[in-house]
Amino acid sequence: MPATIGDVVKCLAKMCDVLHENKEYLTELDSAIGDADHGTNMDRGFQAIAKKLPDLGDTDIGAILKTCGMTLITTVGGASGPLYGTAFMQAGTALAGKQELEPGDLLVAGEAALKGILMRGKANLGDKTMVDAVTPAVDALRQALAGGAKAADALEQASIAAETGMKGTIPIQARKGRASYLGERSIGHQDPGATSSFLLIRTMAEAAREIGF
Amino acid sequence: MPATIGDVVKCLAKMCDVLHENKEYLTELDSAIGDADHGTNMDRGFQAIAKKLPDLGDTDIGAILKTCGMTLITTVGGASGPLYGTAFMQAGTALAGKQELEPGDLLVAGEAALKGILMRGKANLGDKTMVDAVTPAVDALRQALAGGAKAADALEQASIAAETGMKGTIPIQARKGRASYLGERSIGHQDPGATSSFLLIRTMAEAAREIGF
Amino acid sequence: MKKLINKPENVVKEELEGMALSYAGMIKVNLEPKFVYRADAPVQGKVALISGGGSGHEPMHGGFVGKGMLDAACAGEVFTSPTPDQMLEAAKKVNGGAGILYIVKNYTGDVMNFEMAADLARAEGMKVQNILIDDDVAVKDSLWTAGRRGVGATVIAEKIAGAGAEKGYDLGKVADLCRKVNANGRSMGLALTSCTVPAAGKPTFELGDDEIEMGIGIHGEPGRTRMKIKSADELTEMMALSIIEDGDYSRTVHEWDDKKGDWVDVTLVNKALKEGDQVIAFVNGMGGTPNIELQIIYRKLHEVCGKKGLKIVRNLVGSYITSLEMQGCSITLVRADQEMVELWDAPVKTPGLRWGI
Amino acid sequence: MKKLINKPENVVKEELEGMALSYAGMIKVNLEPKFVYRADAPVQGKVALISGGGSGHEPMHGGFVGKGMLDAACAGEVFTSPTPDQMLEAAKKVNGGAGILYIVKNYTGDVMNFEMAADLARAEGMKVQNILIDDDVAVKDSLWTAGRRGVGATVIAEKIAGAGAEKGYDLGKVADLCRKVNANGRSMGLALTSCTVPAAGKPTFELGDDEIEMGIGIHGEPGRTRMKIKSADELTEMMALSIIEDGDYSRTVHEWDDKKGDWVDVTLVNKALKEGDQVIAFVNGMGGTPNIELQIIYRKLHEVCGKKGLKIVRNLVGSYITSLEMQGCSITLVRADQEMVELWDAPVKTPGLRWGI
Ligand SMILES: Nc1ncnc2c1ncn2[C@@H]1O[C@H](COP(=O)(O)OP(=O)(O)O)[C@@H](O)[C@H]1O
Ligand SMILES: Nc1ncnc2c1ncn2[C@@H]1O[C@H](COP(=O)(O)OP(=O)(O)O)[C@@H](O)[C@H]1O
Ligand SMILES: [Mg+2]
Ligand SMILES: [Mg+2]
Ligand SMILES: [Mg+2]
Ligand SMILES: [Mg+2]
Repeated sequence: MPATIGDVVKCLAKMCDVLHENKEYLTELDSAIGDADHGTNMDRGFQAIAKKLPDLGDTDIGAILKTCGMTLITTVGGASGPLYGTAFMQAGTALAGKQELEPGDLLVAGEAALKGILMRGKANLGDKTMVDAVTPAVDALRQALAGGAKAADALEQASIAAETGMKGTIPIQARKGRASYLGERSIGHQDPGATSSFLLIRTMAEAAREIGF
Repeated sequence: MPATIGDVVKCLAKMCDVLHENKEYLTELDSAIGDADHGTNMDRGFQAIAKKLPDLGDTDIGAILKTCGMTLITTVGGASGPLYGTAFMQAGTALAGKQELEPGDLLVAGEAALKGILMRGKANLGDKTMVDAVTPAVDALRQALAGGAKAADALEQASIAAETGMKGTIPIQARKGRASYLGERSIGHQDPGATSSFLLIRTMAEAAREIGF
Repeated sequence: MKKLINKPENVVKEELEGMALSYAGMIKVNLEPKFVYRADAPVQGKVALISGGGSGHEPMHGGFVGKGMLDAACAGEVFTSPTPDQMLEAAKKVNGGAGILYIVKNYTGDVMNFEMAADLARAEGMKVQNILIDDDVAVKDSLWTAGRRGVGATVIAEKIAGAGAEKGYDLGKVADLCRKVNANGRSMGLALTSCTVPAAGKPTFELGDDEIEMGIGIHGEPGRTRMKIKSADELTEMMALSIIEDGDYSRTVHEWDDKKGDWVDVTLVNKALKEGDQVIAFVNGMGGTPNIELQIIYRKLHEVCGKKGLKIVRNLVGSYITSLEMQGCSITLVRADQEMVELWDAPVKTPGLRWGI
Repeated sequence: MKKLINKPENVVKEELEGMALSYAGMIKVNLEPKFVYRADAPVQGKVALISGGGSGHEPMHGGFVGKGMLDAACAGEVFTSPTPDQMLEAAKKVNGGAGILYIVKNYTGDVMNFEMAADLARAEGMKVQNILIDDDVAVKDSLWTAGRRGVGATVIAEKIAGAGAEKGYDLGKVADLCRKVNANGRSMGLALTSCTVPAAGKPTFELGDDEIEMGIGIHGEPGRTRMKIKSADELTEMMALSIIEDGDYSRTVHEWDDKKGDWVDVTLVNKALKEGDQVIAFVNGMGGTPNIELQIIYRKLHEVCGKKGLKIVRNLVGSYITSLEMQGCSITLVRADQEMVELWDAPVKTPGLRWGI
């Protein structure tokens, strides 16, 4: 069954809840190698999205995602605001006009989102950023879908890959973002942005499972 | 045996040592109800005196005490500087020209010192200040000398009275000096100035005993 | 104790050496004895304003030396009144022949030392007046205490009296002006943390994680009451109301009577603030308080004053009378007439306060 | 966490409301979206300087808005870069027709948000240049990191470029001037204590009683090394030498090429300081550091510069780029030619920096 606009809105609402629950956790990760605001930043942005969600039902999925992107860009700030904002904007552009989603649309959106993040932040894989979670997730999604998996299963694979990617940020040294100033002292800490990326992807997988996508 | 200039200088040197040893203690008392500097203040002044002592031998006792007073006035500052400075100045004036001291001279000097403190600080007995230690000490000295005691014994009595006076500052509320701002919260703390006064008087008693005055 | 210092006993000397270098052209520094003075002192024919007090309250007082404010400031050890010889030498250095005004914060040590200094300066033929600043409403009465402490009103008094002196007012008039600022000024402060006196090496007092000292002194003297912390708005309202609702305050001070040639007791009364008054409002940080918090406090103070019918005609927000690294703040309100406001606006060029030049 | 605030999420808004009241006449405040701008904006025909960044660094940047310095400053949440819409609206408000210079401290978030803002402003027909400030020598290389952070040189750049704009320099010339200050500026900082981000509620990091972070960032990012505290003289020398002995620093930055109509990568080189150079020396307090300590540091810095053959021609000592209540300091040296010194001396009238008017 394709995912409807309502399903997408429900999934976004879930993302808002999950980031709210993980606000302190993300900020704590950012205290260790950053400036102790990633949780507050993400929560501020997604709470702003949560406020807008009720009014978004009668547009299209592309427009909804663009609104989310614009909201993130204008409320989050910091590094994560433009990065996630651009990701959502690009995903929205990729899904312009859609009233419902087929599994393949997920990949289109995911690839666009990742491209947006890379274009904006110019990070490479292994720089200890959100890219380290999103890149393997998109790869896993691609592979799973190519293998004929249904959306929920493909997203499950993506979520597992994102988690692995996130954990993979622990032993490495940051080369982008604020954590890079720490040099070797950044080793041993999990990247906050990779963590929020994993949380968002896991939430998508859970939402897909619930709606039977 | 009357006390010589050398004895007076020795006694002053001992005072410098005693205040140096009690520097932290006096500052701690001042932390509780003042501004945490009484020990540092007294030590700074008496260390300045200590530096001058070697050169004071060939004047007279009055001049020596005046030099001490002037040194305290120009190095201590705060409330205790003018108070102790004036006390030494007045004692010095009272003993002007003396090459040696009879027991009775102690009383003359003590009364002059107390008068100086009262004139300068206008405190009353029971205001929780150094006056509460010095006043009973001078009274005890007067009584003991009137009863025919020798100097060391009379100073011993003065020291005991000063100690009692000092301890008597604990249960009362300050009405003069910085501690008075605390109102009832000053109750239960021993006055730092009364404590330094007691230490000086006890040192005099010990010095008198040692030199057989 | 973690501080950016060398030896505790050299803190004041090295600070003054730093100031001599960083503010060359504005001020000069004398090290033996210690005082800061205007680079162009003595200004002939001008009343010379001298203040001073313990160090640790920077920029007060050395940072207020310069055109339009103080002629000299005597720096004591940290939180310890300076000594009469400093005050005398400062007077000699800046004496322009029109007399000396010693501006003295009301603390036992400062009062005694400045009185001795005034006697010495007069013995050298100078005309001298001592004016006390005693504006801290945390100290309720003067009968049972050493009287109200001098805090925030000091900055306002030094600025306004300094402008008066610069304008050519004579000693009597400058002294009156200074007395007037004080008579119209009231302050209240609080602390979130203690400060640490360098020579003492540990915090003067300890506060719980949720406690503050209301009515703190600027030397880390504990306040009148220890209480649970509240929101900035609530604390601001408490401080503001304790100032605004404070009644008339009367006390006896020691002033020099030139005709009698002696010190006399004078009874002074500060009239309570009332609706319709115009005020200069001053929100002061204690040294460790971020500007961001001071602005939050000013915002609420403005509201409370408005509600109480006080009109803020000028303001000052920043850390001007500090207690080393203490976190906390104080509020000062000074009722100001037209002359005072004009003198407040007059140009001033000091390390700590500067406008118009 | 003990702070004089109300709700953490309202800190920035209430601070701006306080500033609007306390500095009325100098600045105005826009709350939706948040920025501070010159009371007399737009100044027709003048290049408009806009900066901004996370809050918590006060007086930077809002305190540097006014005649002779910034036209507008965008305030982000505490330690969080502001957003492109703030920067765009600020540009619209202060645009005097001669172009917009965005002065951007080199942090990933600031860089990305200001680039987006520049694109948006250009889409609205404005001429825009973004100049990066990246002066923090604590960050060694740019290949393995996000590049050197923008710290103390920001104040100097905003003052000097602001004076150039006030003098009528065109956008290209003001941008060159700003780039030049940065190319000649180097900074190094340390922290004795952590700060506490209001929304986080607890200190960003913990330090032992005898430890400091050398090479601290202004957002409480841990420094490069944690070490035992030393005397002020030793620490000052360490910081000063890490600046003075820093070699040429080269890196690639993104700048807008007006001819190409696109962003281009430009390689910039900061030449190492050398004997005989004239410098502006800036000792900055991190928010919780008493003035007295900053002067002790300046005293030693003066000596070290002297020994190394650097001549301090101007100085600034005070807390201008803070990290909330953090105790610590930073040193900035900017090699300055005659033009830069004259522009430094030019009148400035902002809440945080004022002279000559
Ligand atoms: N250049 C970049 N590319 C991709 N992600 C980045 C980049 N720089 C930083 N990030 C991500 O942003 C996260 C930090 O976000 P946040 O704390 O909200 O912003 P800031 O660092 O400005 O405080 C990092 O953990 C990292 O995953
Ligand atoms: N008016 C006064 N008369 C007599 N003694 C006083 C008076 N005021 C203060 N003192 C004494 O001075 C002591 C404090 O001295 P010190 O701490 O050196 O000065 P300060 O209070 O200026 O810091 C008090 O403990 C008290 O004994
Ligand atoms: Mg962060
Ligand atoms: Mg004391
Ligand atoms: Mg003292
Ligand atoms: Mg941030």
